[in-house]
Amino acid sequence: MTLDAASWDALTLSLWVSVWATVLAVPLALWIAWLLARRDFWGKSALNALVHLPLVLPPVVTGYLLLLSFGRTGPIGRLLEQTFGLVLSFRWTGAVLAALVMGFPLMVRAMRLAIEAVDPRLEDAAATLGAPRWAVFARVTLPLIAPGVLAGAVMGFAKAMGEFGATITFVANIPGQTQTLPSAIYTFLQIPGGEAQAIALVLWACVVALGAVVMSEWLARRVARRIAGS
Amino acid sequence: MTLDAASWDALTLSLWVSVWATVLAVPLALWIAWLLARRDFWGKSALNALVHLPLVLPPVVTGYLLLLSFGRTGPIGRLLEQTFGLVLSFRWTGAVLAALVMGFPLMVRAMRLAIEAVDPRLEDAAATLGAPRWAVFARVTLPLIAPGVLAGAVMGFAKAMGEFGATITFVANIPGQTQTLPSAIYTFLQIPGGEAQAIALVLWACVVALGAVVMSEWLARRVARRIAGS
Amino acid sequence: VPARAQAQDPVTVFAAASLRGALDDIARTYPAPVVVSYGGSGTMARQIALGAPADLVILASPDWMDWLRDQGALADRKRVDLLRNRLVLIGPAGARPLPNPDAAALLDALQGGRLAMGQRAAVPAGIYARAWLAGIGAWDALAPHLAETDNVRAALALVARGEATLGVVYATDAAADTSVDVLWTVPEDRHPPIVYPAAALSDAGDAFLRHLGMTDARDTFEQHGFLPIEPAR
Amino acid sequence: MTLSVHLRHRHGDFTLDVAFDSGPGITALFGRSGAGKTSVINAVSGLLHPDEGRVAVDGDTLLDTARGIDLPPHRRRLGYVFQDARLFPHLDVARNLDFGARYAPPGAKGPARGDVIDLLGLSGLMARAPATLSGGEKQRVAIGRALLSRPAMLLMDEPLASLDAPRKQDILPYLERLRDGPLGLPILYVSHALDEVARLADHLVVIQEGRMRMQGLLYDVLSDPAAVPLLGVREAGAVIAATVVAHADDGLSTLSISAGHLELPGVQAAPGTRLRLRILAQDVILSRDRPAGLSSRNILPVAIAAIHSGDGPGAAIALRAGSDRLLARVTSRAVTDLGLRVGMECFAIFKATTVAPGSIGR
Amino acid sequence: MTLSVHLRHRHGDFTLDVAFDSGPGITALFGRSGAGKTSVINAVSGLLHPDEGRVAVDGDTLLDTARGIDLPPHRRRLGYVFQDARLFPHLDVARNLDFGARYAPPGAKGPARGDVIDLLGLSGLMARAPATLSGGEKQRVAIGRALLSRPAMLLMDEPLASLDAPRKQDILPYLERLRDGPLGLPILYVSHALDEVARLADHLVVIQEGRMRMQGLLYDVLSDPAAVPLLGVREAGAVIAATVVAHADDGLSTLSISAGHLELPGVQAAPGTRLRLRILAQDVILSRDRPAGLSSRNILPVAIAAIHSGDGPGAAIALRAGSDRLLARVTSRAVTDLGLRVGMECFAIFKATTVAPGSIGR
Ligand SMILES: Nc1ncnc2c1ncn2[C@@H]1O[C@H](COP(=O)(O)OP(=O)(O)OP(=O)(O)O)[C@@H](O)[C@H]1O
Ligand SMILES: Nc1ncnc2c1ncn2[C@@H]1O[C@H](COP(=O)(O)OP(=O)(O)OP(=O)(O)O)[C@@H](O)[C@H]1O
Ligand SMILES: [Mg+2]
Ligand SMILES: [Mg+2]
Repeated sequence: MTLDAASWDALTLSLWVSVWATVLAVPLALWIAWLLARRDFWGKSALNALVHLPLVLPPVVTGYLLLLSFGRTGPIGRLLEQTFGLVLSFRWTGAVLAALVMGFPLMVRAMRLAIEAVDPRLEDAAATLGAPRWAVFARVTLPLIAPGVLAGAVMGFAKAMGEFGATITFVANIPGQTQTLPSAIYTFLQIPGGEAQAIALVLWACVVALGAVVMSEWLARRVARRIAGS
Repeated sequence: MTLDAASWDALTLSLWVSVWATVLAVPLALWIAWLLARRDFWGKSALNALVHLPLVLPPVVTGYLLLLSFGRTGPIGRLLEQTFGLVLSFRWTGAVLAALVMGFPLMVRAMRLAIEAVDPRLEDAAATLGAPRWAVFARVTLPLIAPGVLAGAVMGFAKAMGEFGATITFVANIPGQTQTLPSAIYTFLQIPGGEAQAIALVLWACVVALGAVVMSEWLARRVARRIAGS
Repeated sequence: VPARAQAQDPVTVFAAASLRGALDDIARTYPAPVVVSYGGSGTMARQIALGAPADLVILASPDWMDWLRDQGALADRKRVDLLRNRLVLIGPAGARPLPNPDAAALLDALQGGRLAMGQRAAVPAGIYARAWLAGIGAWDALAPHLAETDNVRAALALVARGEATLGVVYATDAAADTSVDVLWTVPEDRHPPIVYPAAALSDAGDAFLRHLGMTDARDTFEQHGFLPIEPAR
Repeated sequence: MTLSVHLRHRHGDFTLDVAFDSGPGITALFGRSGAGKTSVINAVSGLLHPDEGRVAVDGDTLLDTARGIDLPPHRRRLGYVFQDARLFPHLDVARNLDFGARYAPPGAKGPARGDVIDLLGLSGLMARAPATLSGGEKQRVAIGRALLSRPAMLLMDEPLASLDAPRKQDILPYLERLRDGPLGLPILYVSHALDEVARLADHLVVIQEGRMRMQGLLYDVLSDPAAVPLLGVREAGAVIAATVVAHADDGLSTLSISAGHLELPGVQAAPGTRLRLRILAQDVILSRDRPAGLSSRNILPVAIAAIHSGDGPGAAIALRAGSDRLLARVTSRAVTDLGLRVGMECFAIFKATTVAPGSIGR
Repeated sequence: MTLSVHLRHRHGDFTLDVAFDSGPGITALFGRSGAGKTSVINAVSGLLHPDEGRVAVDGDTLLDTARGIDLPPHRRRLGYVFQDARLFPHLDVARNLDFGARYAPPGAKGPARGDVIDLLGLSGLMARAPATLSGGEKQRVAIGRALLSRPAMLLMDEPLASLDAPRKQDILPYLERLRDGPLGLPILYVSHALDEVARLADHLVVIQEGRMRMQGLLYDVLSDPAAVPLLGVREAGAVIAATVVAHADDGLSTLSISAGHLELPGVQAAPGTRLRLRILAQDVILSRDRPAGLSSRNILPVAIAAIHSGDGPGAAIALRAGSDRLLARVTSRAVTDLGLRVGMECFAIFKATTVAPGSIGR
């Protein structure tokens, strides 16, 4: 399982991208999940459908849509570049966006299920104790849904580690810049005799992502044990 | 959005495959989710990791692993063929397997979160009323997790509609047999000027999968309303 | 970004995935740093059209290069046909050679199995395979027995794993895999020429493209089974 | 029916160590908040697996940690009314009620569905979702659900705490009828309300901080002076047996006890029935001479058997009335003023109306 | 403090239509299971948004559907003790208790944390998870949690139903002290236990099937004969005002009422304090002549103001004792035998010990 420098770059880049995608997506996913679980508003169905879109579409299509809208010449891409100087296409930042978008439906679902399982009567109780709405969320809802948030984050992270189609379409496969682990695996599979290195990379991907899964389980179990009081 | 005959075939095949994958996966996912949520056993972490694997691996790798184990010459594939006469490679059945495997982590997660949110004291109450364990599951747990099961099923279905990499690697792209909607879309995208047809197919994919999402929402809302009693 | 520091701006090449082995070897000998982004021709062509930061693009499909030209993405830059490749019919290791097969011979050799190849319309190798089969009047008979994949390597894997009985792939792919044997090499006149067109998009790309035309590079390509095309100077 | 319970279990700092054997009828588990009542009933139902213990109902061993026996809850046939109602939120009231019926063994006896619904006043609620019920309504449905599962024994954990007095007065006699009727349904009843316990229980088990402090027949425990600190002074009082003699037109019934006759209002039982009367110590007035011209119609000649003066301003006077024992609580000043002493004969006065229907049981 | 509540709301078949205005102190909401008590308190707290209504505390409008005012619960500063405890399962007892402290306005007054913990006996539970608490322990934590949020008013929905009698006796006086002390904390108190209500409440609101049936000062409602059917005959009784005169060494205290003096045990208040006594109708015995030699020390000369005979075997006798009114419940047979009639002068006897500490309030 020793890796050459390029593969090592791909592994660290994938980690970096996945962590960023997870960290950025969690709050947003939490907000959307909360909206979908607890609010009624015009366009809710549309929002829900939009969130599911990356699941339904072949990843390549999602990547292409990202390229069309967030690319340098795309409407959002141009806006981002002009206002924040932020360029996404063919940069690691774009890989973050692709991973984020692809993992988003998984995160939102997990978090939404968790929010729907919270007894709203506990939130009511917190409100009668004087807690304003955000405090109710932060001090009651959030700790109660922690296992769901964690589950969503881990699914998002795992998905980010495995994301290929959208990423390679949106940011290509530039070693050291946008070549993530799955892209590197793909490239190895394209040349005769590349399987051995591909397998080493696959094993690394498993170690990292499954490590995250196991760790999150352990955390969730601790939370559950605290609630059960033993 | 009119489709040529081949695209139409791809659409109906994708629907067929996705429905089968969902129907077959739900009971299995439910069982695994229940094991992970409620039981403690040796190898639980390994099972949990295994379930997450298709999320972590690039789809092509998953497809390749399927080929290695479920192909005609693979150990499981050979067994299936000898004992049940069931051939998966290059058949729609293989596409079902690929879609099922890829959607499995999503289903298990949603169902597991739902099961973990069920108050075990209600299950205790059912047991004291004489219900054996399976009846407790069927009459108390299952109805209470219905929204989660539905959510999982819909995510699995949506994923099945969008699955590409594993399917094409495992069962290739045989029009009328294994050419699913994403394969067809991919094909169009690889032809200069094929975008128009690709877009038509993408729209169809959206219509079908998002229709399923919206329908499941509506069902889940009905269940929730019944529990709330209004 | 955890990327290693680059001494100077690297040359960025977008290249068809099947070129990886050869191109990586050549890039190592280039005095300036080179990064190569490998991918499918269609995907890369679109990326270039949408402003990908490539200095040089090498595709596996002249059609996509034409498309790029039509998009105006090449501007007035030079386009060259860099390499050629051969199409081969493969079978499992040890299979009997099948020279100059017709439809009946192919069907016979398939023994009810499938012929793996790239997607007939989407993957360049598939397009060439279809041209060959159509040319010998075998297309209609074989069409129901195909297993088409999204890239040639997957077709090769199907044959290597024994899932498909025969396959049509590039000679470069078949050469390196010991679990398959080449049953026949399709003559070059039976399909449109298999060329890898390249176009420089910047001066740095131009320089690297020139490097690819030098003898050392051509030797390397040849070692990997490609047939270099004499650059039109 | 016999119920035999021996348990030892630790949760954190709390140790449960309880052993009792009781006969047929209703066994009450009485104790303060946190005493361990719910833990005991959970262990009997099979929901708590104690560290060590044995539970047997009618000779059938449900649990025996020493022999590795631990029947799962659904095979114990114990209808459990939980302290929190635990209705199934996805089922309407009717479906909650009918949940257990199908698991009862074919010939199992049980109360009729219609009777249970009428008694508990559920007929208007049948199509309602549990989330829309009030606290008391939920508890009533929970009682009905347990009854309709045709259990061999009923476990009730403070089932009436959330019910109003009139509703309690409807349900208590019904529980008595279940116990006494053809079903002979034994009940393990947890309560911290001694009036309920005194009315219902045949057997009383008092637990305190996880330990069993007293157990025995209700009559014996309640008239045991040692029980007074456990039960609380205000709840002290004797339970005596009486026989219905006759009913008069004005609604008063005559009952005979060993020391004479009493007149009580609102007694429903037929002449000849043996009843149980609870006479709280604080409801008894003592008089040196037989008083005349009082509205109170129940005046019994008694002899003072013992005088216990506590630290407070009150004194507990044990009285012998025929072969029964009564308890009276008077002020120490009254003891002095009236010159009360052991052996003295005097009269006990208590109003007919002071014996609450809730304190009359069989 | 004034509380003004006007509500109209429908849930399904059930219609709530309640309006009352009450003064400072404790307002009790009394009614049977399903009467709508929780609905009222929910509307006051802001958790239920009624179809129509107005709620004002001390002139501050919390809700006015007509004017589109509906303050969110967290801005109402009402500490709510729920019928189900609703502790936060992820927080230990200490953190549950401290949850609300930080939201109280800077200068808000409230009871000291240590006092609350001691009173409720929570010190041993501070590190425990709610899931490990017994039913009564949960409820005690819930009471503490509401108190420590320093609310401007307390809403309590059957807070003591799951507590044992001794614990209730600890908490009731504490609630009185909160009301009377420097905090002057008003309380809206839901109960179906009239003894709690009679002890605590200043104002009583009786609701039945969603409608307000009676409301007013506790003294007035309880001595209103029309209230008897609403409250239940066994709970009928007068509440009268008394002043503490002196405490004797033997633990008896002398209290003066308009008709004379009473001797009661266990009175804690200082001489001069005005107290409230509840004397249940069924605890009063009438005598034509002043009796002698009785252990009961409280014998008051009274005049019969009215005699209400119901359909049962009992009769309610309204008595005038000085400027106070008493109620006595006797058998019809006693009415005949003693020749009781309106205007007749006689004596009312009740034992000193029969006035429960729980029925003495300020
Ligand atoms: N998991 C646990 N860890 C620590 N202590 C526990 C645990 N479970 C229960 N206890 C303690 O055991 C004691 C008995 O609890 P139980 O629920 O049996 O009391 P109870 O008599 O039913 O009280 P209540 O009348 O208040 O319902 C309580 O003091 C409770 O705090
Ligand atoms: N969503 C609803 N749909 C129909 N009826 C409802 C709904 N919510 C409450 N009710 C009814 O309103 C009535 C009042 O309920 P509420 O909870 O206020 O009663 P309560 O006086 O607190 O009773 P308890 O003492 O039993 O707690 C009940 O009869 C209840 O069944
Ligand atoms: Mg309990
Ligand atoms: Mg209520």
